[in-house]
Amino acid sequence: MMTRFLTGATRRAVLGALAALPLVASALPASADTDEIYVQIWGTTWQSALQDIAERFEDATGIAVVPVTQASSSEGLVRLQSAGEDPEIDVWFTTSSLAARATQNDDLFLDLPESVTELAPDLVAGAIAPRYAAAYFYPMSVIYRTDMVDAPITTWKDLWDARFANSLAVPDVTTYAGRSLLISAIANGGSIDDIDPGFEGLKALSPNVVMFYSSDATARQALAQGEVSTLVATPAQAKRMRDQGIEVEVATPAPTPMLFDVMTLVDTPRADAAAKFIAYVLSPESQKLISERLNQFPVRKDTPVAEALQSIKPDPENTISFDEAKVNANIGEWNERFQREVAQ
Amino acid sequence: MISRILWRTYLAAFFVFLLGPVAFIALYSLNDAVYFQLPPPGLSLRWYGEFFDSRIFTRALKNTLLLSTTVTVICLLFAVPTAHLVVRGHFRGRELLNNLILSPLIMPGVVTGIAFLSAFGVLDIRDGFFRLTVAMTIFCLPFAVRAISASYHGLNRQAEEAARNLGATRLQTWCKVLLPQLRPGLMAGGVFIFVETVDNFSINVFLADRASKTLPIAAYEHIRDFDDPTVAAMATLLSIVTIALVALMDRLVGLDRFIGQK
Amino acid sequence: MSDGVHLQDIGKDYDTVTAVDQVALDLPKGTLLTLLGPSGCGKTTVLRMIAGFVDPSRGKIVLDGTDVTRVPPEKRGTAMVFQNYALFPHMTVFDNVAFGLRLRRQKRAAIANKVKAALDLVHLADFAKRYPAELSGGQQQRAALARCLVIEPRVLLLDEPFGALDRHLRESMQTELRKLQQQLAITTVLVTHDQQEALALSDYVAVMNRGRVEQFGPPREVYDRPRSRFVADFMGVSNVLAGRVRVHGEGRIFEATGYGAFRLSENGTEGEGDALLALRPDALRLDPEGLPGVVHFSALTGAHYVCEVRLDAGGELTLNLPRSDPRSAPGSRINVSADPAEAVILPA
Amino acid sequence: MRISQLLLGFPAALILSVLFGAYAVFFAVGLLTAVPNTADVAGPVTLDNYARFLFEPSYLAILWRTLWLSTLLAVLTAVLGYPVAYFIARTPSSFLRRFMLGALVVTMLAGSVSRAYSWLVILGNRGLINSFLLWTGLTDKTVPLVYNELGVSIALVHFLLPFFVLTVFGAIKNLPTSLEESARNLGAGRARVMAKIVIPLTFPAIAGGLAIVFSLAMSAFVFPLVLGGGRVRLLSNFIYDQVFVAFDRPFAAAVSLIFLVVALTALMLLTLLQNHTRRLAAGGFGGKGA
Repeated sequence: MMTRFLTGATRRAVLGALAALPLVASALPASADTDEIYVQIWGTTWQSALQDIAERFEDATGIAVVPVTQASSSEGLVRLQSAGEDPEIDVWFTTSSLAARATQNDDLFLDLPESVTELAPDLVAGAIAPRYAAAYFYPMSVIYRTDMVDAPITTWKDLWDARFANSLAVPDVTTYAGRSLLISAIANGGSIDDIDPGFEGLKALSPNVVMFYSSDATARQALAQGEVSTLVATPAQAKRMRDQGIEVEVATPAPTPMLFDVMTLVDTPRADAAAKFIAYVLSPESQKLISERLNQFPVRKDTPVAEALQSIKPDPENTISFDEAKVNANIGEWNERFQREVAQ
Repeated sequence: MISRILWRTYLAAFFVFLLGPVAFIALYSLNDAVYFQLPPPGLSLRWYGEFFDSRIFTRALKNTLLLSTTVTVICLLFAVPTAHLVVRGHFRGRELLNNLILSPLIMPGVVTGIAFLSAFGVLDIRDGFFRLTVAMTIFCLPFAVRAISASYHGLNRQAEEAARNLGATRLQTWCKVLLPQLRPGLMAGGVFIFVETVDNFSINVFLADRASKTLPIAAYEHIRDFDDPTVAAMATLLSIVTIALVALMDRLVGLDRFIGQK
Repeated sequence: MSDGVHLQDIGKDYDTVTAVDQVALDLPKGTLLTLLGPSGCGKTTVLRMIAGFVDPSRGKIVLDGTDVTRVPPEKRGTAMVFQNYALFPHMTVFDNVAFGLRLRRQKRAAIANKVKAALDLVHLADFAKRYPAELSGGQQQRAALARCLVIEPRVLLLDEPFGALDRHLRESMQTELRKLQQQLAITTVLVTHDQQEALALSDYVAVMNRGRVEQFGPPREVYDRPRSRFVADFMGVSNVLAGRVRVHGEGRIFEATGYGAFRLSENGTEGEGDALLALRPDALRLDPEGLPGVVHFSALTGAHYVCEVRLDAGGELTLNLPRSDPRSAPGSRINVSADPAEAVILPA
Repeated sequence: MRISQLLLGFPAALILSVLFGAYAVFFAVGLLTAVPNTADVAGPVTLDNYARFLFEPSYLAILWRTLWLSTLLAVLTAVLGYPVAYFIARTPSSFLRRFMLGALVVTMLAGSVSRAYSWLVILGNRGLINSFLLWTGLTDKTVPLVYNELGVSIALVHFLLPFFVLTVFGAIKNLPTSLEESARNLGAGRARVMAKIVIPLTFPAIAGGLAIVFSLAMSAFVFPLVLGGGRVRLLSNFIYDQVFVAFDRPFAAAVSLIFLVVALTALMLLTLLQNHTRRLAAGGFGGKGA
């Protein structure tokens, strides 16, 4: 009995099925070839707004945009760097912070052509750099569930309050370019050059923190499940929560760090088409979509800000920006120190 | 009597613990909301729809099937002579060879993944599918060699002598007497390689390129980015395939007979 | 060289150990030779050398006039029944038996006929479609035999073929095998450690010890006239006494230390000096003139009692007494003498 | 014979040379330095990367933490799994045995990414466990089961159990029941038979199972990443960070080598133990070979 386990018919069926697998596989949709550009981007960002923009772009130019998703922009960068001669990515979405660092690589990145840089006067300050153009910007905000937090949050210091014991989700140092650490430094009397109070502050905050997150999705999920009541995050997250029927409020305490998510132009044979796409993202209609669908602030000065963002638009006097070069120089060390002193 | 009750309770608890997450993920995949709620607001198959509508997932599915099939075939072809050598070889260092072959089993996946990433970088090998195939073949070989060796050990060597004695050459003996008896090992090894390749994350995450992402990588990127249970639907589909494969293996070889064979 | 099996001084060394040494045997065609000996005596190695699984370190193996010493196993034309039968577990009985014929590329119809005939011969015709795991031990053994017979081998080799069978089955299988072997006149070499089996089946017996053949001859001769203490022990002689041969009157006697004197027959003994006397239990009988002693233990074995006797002189002997004889009871005083015709003198 | 062995050895030689070639390149990288903003590495050859890890107490702390947690979880897995393996091996019901083995195999083959995801929801404040605890009134506050070491450990034990049980099951199955019966017959109770007969004789398999689950726990990556809430960082995650956050592949390579040496040393100790106990166990079956 033991050995009569395959009758001829069964055997043929199994072998046939095995042989058919590659056929089935190749029958599934494959990517097309010509007039395509590849955009490496976060999946949610693509899904919320860029997908529509890309479709309009294709209608206008005939150039198809294929998304390549990245779990985080640093993972995206490593993939880009490892790909060698032809990275097969034409536009890479990343944070301005990482872009400032990565685009120093002349082999991988191109200067933006004039067709993009000439848009600078229409855009907010700092939106255009030689090698990247911001797609939108956002304040670091506090998002909280109204059913779990009774009193509104107005200052960063509120987060240290004992009423938030075991109820915060805060980005770790590698996420949002160390902004949680920098906020903590400033709220506790330090600065980017005097970072110790930042670590002291995070240590003091630690009992309130359920998770130091590195993925927006994890943080949103924790908020949705009631693991935490409050997120330190971008307004885009609030939009996604509300879309799922979860009541949240957004606060932008001062000083509010402002961040850009930017587009970089990768050195590929398709750079011309890629530059066209970057310019298209900066067009008024695209910016309007980003503001409404993604709930991030448009970089075009003339684009109206979406309804939901009106109330949280920080007063320019209350915003703060950081020297990305300093951030980049220190972030590795900050992360190790954070892991050592705060996280564990 | 009390100890008997305690013992049964323990066993039951053990299997609830074991199967809980698998069962739960199936429940989650049918949950008609982005976030899990108890009781579920309704049942739907929408996340399965999302899975098959997603270009990323269907492409990953295609990649995964192609990769698993390729790796399974290559791995078994490599494993059979290797197992023969490991079990039957007459040379010094046979035991060492066995240990070296099995060594990827104890290497942390992340280390193996980065090692291959570095090596392929030096050799300027960029093709993701090729990189995944090489890495997974090497990583899976121990499973195959182990399974086939186990079958080898269970063989009655006199049956081979009987074949020689009755007029079969070495090659004929191997094909007509040995290979058919290795089938359980080949089946089990094959199933294991297939599933391991479908499932591997920590090595493939470093080696996949844009075009060759497999399901676990797509799943990981999805859960880092999205909050919906599309991945639960994917996991449930994979579990169903796994259960079917295990059931097939049980029917063909007999699970209890195969596992733990010396 | 004539037909049959001829082993010319073959030997086998493993590293420094000599497993088989200087074995020379000539077996006429159509006869059955038993290699008999304790485990580890080299008998299986000899069998495997004939089959070609072990390369001899020395000597030549000639089968039916052909030197096959360096011929691979599949070209020797031998067929072996293995100790555990070694049936192919993934094939039916029919396929197992057909295996050798298929390798010889015989026609389908011819194969079917021959397999059927072979299965008929071993009474397995109804089991052709079964798998080995579905057969009893005796059936497996017969299937293995059929598998060998069907290819009409030059030599049939049997490695402890009855070892795994229970006693009743073993005896009937032995008879069946011997009948088949004689009917087909097939040259056969059988390995066993069971002297009963060797005696019952063989035309020739070779008793092996430590890689050497201690004695070779027809079973009766080996049984009646063991030529060494080892052979005597192995053939079931339980009384081996030390002492010396002396001329006494017209004949000779054996003076056994601690026993007394035993009369010897005229043929087979010459000279005087230290020697051993081998007496199987059947050779001893009650005799008022014999050596006195007391039965101190007895056990019924069927037809008779095996009794242990402690002689007044100190030595002990084992003898058989009829079931009906009351003197077999422990405590009985008896007198024992040996039949001179059955007393065997061995070198000291 | 020789030539055929060489031919048969070709696939193994190919595989091993690629594998160890890859490791050699990787470890050579550990002696170099990353070129900023690229994936390139450059000389001069230096041991700095090794020194940087070995002389930094907080890095070493990650190594110890990983070792300690792996040891703890391996032992816990063995304690939880062994009785189940025994039951499966000895139950008279073929259905039960096959069901349990099937459940173990299916669990073993269920993906780690999706399982981590599943635990995230099960263990959460509003997950199944906490809902149950609150409902029964066993606690009046939710118990933090996830985003901490406990959550990672629960998921890891779940991940490791099938590997251990399936490894040990074979050894118990192959142990003749007559040994246990004779011990019972000689007056030993159930527990005593377990302690004096079954466990000692299957110890080589237990050591083997421990080795497997230990090395799997040592290389845990996905579970700490997804379930740790940024608070549980094991060595694999540290290495990952060096590649993806610090973009320092040479340092990652150096740490990997150190990691590997430590893991191999630990496993070697287990193998020694296994060989030692195997001799003991083999002694128990003396004379069976004849």
